Amino acid sequence: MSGEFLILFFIVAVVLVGGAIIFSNYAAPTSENAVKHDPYECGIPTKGLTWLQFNVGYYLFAIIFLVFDVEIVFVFPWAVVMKDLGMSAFIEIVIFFFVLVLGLMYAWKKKALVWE
Amino acid sequence: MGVKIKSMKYEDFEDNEGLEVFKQSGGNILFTTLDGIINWGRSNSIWPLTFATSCCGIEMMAAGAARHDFARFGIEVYRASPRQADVIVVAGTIVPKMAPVLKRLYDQMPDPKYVIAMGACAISGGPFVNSYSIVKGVDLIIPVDVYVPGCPPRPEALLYGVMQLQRKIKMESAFSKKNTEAQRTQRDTENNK
Amino acid sequence: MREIINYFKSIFFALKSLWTGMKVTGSYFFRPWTIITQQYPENRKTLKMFERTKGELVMPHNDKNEHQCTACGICQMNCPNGTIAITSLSIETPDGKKKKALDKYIYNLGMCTFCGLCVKVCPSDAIVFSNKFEHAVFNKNKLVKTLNKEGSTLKKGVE
Amino acid sequence: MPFTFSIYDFTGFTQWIDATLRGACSPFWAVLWEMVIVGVLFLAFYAVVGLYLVYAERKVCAFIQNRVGPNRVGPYGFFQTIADLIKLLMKEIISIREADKLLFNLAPFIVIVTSFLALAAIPFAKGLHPIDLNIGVFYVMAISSMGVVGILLAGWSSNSKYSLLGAMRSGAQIISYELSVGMALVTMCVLAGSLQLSVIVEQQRDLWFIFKGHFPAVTAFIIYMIAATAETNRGPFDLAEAESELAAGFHTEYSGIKFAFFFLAEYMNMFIVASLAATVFLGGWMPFHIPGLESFNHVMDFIPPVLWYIGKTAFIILLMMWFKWTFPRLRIDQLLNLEWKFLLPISLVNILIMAFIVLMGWYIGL
Amino acid sequence: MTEEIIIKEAPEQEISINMGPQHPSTHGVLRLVLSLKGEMVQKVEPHCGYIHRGIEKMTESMTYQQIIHLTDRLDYLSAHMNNAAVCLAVEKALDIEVPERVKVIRTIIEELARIASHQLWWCSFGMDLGGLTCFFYGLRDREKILDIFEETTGSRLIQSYNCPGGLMADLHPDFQRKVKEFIVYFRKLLPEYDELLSGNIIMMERSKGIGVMTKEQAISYGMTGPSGRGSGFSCDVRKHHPYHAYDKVKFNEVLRTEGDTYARYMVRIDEMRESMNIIEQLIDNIPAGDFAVKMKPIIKLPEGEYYQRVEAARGEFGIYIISKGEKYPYRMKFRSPNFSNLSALDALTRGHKIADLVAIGGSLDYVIPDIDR
Amino acid sequence: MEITVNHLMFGLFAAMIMVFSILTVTTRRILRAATFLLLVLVATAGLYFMLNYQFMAGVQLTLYAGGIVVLIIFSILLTSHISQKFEPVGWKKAYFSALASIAGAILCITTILQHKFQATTEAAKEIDMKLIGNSMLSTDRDGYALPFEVISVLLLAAMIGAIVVAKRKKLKE
Amino acid sequence: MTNQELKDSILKIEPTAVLEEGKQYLNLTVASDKWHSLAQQLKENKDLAFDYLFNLTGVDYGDTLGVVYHLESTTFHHVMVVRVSADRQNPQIPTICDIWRTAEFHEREAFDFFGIKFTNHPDLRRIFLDEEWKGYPLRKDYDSSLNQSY
Amino acid sequence: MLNAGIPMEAFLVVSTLMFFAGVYGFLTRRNLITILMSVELILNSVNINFLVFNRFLYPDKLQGHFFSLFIIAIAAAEAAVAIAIIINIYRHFNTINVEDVDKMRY
Ligand code: SF4
Ligand code: SF4
Ligand code: SF4
Repeated sequence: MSGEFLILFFIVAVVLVGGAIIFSNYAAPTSENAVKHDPYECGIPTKGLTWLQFNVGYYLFAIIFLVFDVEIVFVFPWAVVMKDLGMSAFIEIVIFFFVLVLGLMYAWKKKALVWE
Repeated sequence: MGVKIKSMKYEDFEDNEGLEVFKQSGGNILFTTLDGIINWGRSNSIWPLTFATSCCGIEMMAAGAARHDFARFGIEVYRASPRQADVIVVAGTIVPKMAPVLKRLYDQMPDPKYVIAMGACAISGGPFVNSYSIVKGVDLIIPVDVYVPGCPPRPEALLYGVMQLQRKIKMESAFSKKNTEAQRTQRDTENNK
Repeated sequence: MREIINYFKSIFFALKSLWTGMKVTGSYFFRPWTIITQQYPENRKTLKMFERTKGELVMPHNDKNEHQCTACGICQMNCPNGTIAITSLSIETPDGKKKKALDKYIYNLGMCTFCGLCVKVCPSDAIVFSNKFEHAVFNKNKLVKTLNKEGSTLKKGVE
Repeated sequence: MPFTFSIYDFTGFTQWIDATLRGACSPFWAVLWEMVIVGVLFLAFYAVVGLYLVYAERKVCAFIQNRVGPNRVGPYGFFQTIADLIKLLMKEIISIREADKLLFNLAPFIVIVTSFLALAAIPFAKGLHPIDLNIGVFYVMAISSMGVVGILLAGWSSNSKYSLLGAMRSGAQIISYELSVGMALVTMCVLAGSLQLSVIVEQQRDLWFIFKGHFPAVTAFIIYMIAATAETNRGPFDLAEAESELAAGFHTEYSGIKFAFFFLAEYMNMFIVASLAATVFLGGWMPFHIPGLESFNHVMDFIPPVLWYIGKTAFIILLMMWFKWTFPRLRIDQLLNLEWKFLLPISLVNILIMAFIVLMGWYIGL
Repeated sequence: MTEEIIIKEAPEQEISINMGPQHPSTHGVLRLVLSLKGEMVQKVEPHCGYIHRGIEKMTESMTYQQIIHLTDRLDYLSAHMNNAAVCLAVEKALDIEVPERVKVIRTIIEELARIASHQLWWCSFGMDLGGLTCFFYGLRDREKILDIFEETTGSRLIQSYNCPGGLMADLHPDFQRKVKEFIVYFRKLLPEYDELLSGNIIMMERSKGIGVMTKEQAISYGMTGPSGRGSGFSCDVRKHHPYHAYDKVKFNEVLRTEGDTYARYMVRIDEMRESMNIIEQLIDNIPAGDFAVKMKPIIKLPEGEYYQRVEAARGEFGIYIISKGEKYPYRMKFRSPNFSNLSALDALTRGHKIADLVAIGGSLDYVIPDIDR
Repeated sequence: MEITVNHLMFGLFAAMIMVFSILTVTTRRILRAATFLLLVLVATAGLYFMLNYQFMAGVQLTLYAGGIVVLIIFSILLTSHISQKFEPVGWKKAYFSALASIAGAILCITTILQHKFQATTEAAKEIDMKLIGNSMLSTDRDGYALPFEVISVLLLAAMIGAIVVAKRKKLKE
Repeated sequence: MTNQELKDSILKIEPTAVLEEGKQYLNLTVASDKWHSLAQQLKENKDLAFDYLFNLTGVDYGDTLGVVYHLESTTFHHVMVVRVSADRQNPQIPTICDIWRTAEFHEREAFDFFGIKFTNHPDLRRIFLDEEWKGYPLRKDYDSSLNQSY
Repeated sequence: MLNAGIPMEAFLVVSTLMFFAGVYGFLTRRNLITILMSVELILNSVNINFLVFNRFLYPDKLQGHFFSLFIIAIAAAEAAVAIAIIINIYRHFNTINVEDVDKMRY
């Protein structure tokens, strides 16, 4: 089977979820009361904004992740031909990794990998 | 009888007259079958809210543990969020300060929802009836489906209570929309007159 | 260098401790006969409570429909939360004396805390605990029980 | 094309269907019909796998915990999850005040669609391979990297503190561990020299990769297992829905069937990573062969490939469940530490070792 | 002219989040209001009272026998110890010497209850950390103790077994055999706890150095029981003010000096071993005799003030009775260990993460009805 | 011309791209904008897929959809709250920008439609991963070994830059 | 230290204190304005070293309200009971939660139940009951019908 | 195969529309993150063009393919740094609105 089927699976999944939700919306019993649609906070009315501010912690990881994600993407073509190209490919990847590991070391030293 | 619980005879249960009250006519054949299927699903998948206030909560935990194993009934999926829970087992004392919280939790649960009052405290205030700070029975706050007396009830008693609840669910008609809150409250107050 | 050795040591130690834990859980997984679950409704026939188990308060009646309660009210007085309510009537005994007799022994199962005081203080051992624990009901009022049976009388010889 | 059905090779079967349909109507309609058939089959497959994984998890954890687990709904509680499904279908769906309705509803779509699309590339047996892309491994990785968006949207749009906290946690966690999953897969691709899953499976005809690649392959397998467990948000990495901390995490506000989809997607993701591990490390549907032992290999060949595939996947799923029910949960900083200070550097080095081994031809079997 | 609504709050401002009353890790209905910066806990404000049942007021209109059924329900996991405190106080006030048999039985049952309580703590601590299987193993072993209790006292959890002057009923004939069986059984299974949790790297990482409390702080906060002893505060009432038969048995007070979550954890694990030692010393020589002395049906304490402290599973439990010579106490105050331990929560958790808060809370092992009374 | 599945697919993707890219720049909720952007990018990956550049489609999904958009969503989660909405753009500005864009678009499209491309009509060959790998690592004329290495330096620079910027304490009080 | 020695050294610090030996423990009664400085001494004095406050009870004596402190020294293991009373209309007692940290919660409890105001307490709010609760339930004259909502 | 029967112009029109949607966003948006998103749209449309030209005009070569590959990589690096800067600005000024940031410079 070929690529057309991707779109098929996409549609099937959408139909599955959508169908179930629509069905459930009509079939399930409902009731209304004043607090039903309030956010849940252990049974206490929420005070203030339902918003948490985050410090550097999370997004720094997201940034470093992106960098390494690019790296993986570039390594995949290399991985495929590694067997065929042999030495030259090996040297190229060693250099490639070396530079990246420098970055990782830098992040490590700068405590960017310490979650706070 | 339309209500069967595995391994238990109809006569083995208490309060069969009480059960008959809940019986609702299902309409035509199609609806009866559908009702049957849906009620089968509902009664066999009662997910409780993790809600325990005091001693009875420990026995509720014991009921979930290896010896008694709630999971056999398919109700081991304790949900911490009321949005995903079907039944709220009021295990323990409810005091006036807690009452609005309980009410809110109950209100935030999606329909259909059920309540089991577990233990003397939840039924009537139990040992603390004479206190200045007690709710004398959770049925004053939320409609209760099954009362499981004891102080604390044994885990088996809770399992028995759950089976009673299953019977009650099986009596209901899934499509008649009789399960909505206002009607439930009204019906329950009538029953408890 | 030492750092690197420590680095690998910590990895090794971590894996080892994880494996120790997995051995415990894994061993149970492969020994299903250690399962201790009682299958409650299935084993209903064989399920035996301990004889002292406090399930509910009952008033034993003998085959002549006689109980031993003199309606003295001591249990009611000792009950910490008013679970017991006794109504008595005064009847006339054959020899002309007025006597209190039990009319209704009302016991609210939904309130009882099983403290055992009532049984302990009862001077004529009229009440005991039974083992029955299957009480769940749909209606709270069903939990208020009258313990003395219809038309029962006081056993002879109990004062 | 004659009708040849064999549990050892599905190619004939699928081609027969194809040929029959093409013979019966115009190509356009043939394709369409084919799609409908495949779609329905796949849907059923998806649902069955999802439901029974949930059931399996409950039984496995019950056995680990010295109890019997669901046993009152059908024989051995076999219909337990179906009852759950029916119940969840008939459960009210609550919308949250001030929530972003569009995104709130979109989130389950995203998680389900991604798991569905990723599943499409898994080779189940010879000839039973919905889509065989030449970038197979990479494709599965790419698709599953989008599932996290669903979680982030779910958390943010619920307008609840717990959800947001859970979403942030699981977002940081999933993207971090995705790297290690990718690295472990790259390591194996170096050995395979291809990304196409069918080719990768074929290459393991004589011996599975985990044996072929010995040391670095085993390391990669361990890393993959850890990272995959974390990427699917399962214990001991289930911080996002850490019951004891955040109630139910990012899906705190979801009820009824929408919640069920998150639940389902979690299990399907587990199935996908397990399948991928089975395919890349354990030879997919290839039977267990030992080079040189011909009679043994023949015996192994008798077991149908589908069973091999299912067995390996089940084994890995069991392993993941075993993890979950044994370990306590990590804390968020430890979790990130583990990834960035242990798994990532090790897997970087591991790739180099693997490359070196490939370079020198030190792997077993050619 | 701005295009979007600018949020008034400063970006790094603390936000507050509610944990509880209905929350799996607050062990009941404690409500904690956390001030968070990111995921860092800046301040924890416990809000109690969600299960305040007014027990202290109720005791003022109850006889001493009836009070037992309330002390049972304070810290229901160490119900025996709480009851013993009332009984001891009454007995001391009336100058009643209970038979040796009663003393020994009380000691054994208390130690059993302590083990059961620690087992339950272990399950819930494991669950707090996310190790769900602990929950089942702990409760599995606890069932054995509950069986022993039920056989003798008639109830599993809340037994009301003590009464002023002795016990409600004599031991069941099977008691000794069952207890011995249990000791053998549990000695075999306790190492499993260590393998599963104590030695686990994740657990150690999560608890070592978390929530450190020095000895001085612990004393100042009145942290008693295993929580206090984890900080090196020697506060075992059984040692310092012996009651029952504790002066006749040899046992060690388990002390650790680190004061972190792991120390508190290990103290409890070791205490289970210690309790088994105590039981082993006593179980074979329970003296014969009455199980209670005859008491007047209505007990009146002579006018005066009485204080009685016992070592409950979570720390020092005390009762303070002011009597005016009537059958009801004039004022009765319970010094509940959890209440004091809870006051240290804020100091323990500052600067830690939410997950640490859960672990610390688990290691304090609070029972909310005991706090709220 | 007979309608084939290809047409349907293309139509779906094209419609998704057009609708969602316009929604991306006009919606008033920021996270919705990011979600629409995600959908645009996914549809683009679909187009790549149709062009038979499967690897590029994968890269598009991993880096754009799974990387950049996730990062953007993360930063949105950090900086905005659900109750925030953009105020509608001033009509003048919207008017002129829309005018400029539409004019540009019409200009471009007419140019495109008028120009006769020497497009091949043969069906696309599949591009093997080996081919990509080989030309990426080869050092001859059509090879990209140098950019490949330079990318690593670029990534290093980006990482260091991001860390420096992010880790810097508040500029001034 | 025996009770006699305790008496002597305490009288040295605070001559107005009244000391008497009870059935169980040594009792000390002190005026509320002297209490805080005495408490400071009780803890810091090397010989007394009452570093462990194990109980704090509010009591309604009828005409006055009072607080009873149970103190112990973890080094010498001697125990003492301190009584401080306050008048019923405007009960005020200095806080000691800066000396013994555990007192912070206990004092809030006493405030909650008896309405005793601890001056300088950092956070004197009701701890168990609602903020809106009327009256102080453990006082003898508390009318239980005040707050009957259920 | 999959692109059979679809003219090259169709692809180009789609990418043009995307490009100008990006331009519109770039002109009207005032939030730094949305501006970044517009830029991504623009870049993406350029990528489509590269690939389309490569596929239809020089199907035997891979230049366009590699160009877009590197463009995506650079876009990722750019996004990483841009987001870091945006968040820093936000931490500093408590807004990521260009005009406000402009005003608050001193
Ligand atoms: S009913 Fe009894 S056991 Fe249950 S919570 Fe109330 S007092 Fe505790
Ligand atoms: S049951 Fe016993 S105590 Fe109660 S009224 Fe009857 S005789 Fe008296
Ligand atoms: S057991 Fe206790 S509560 Fe129950 S009726 Fe007897 S005295 Fe009352």
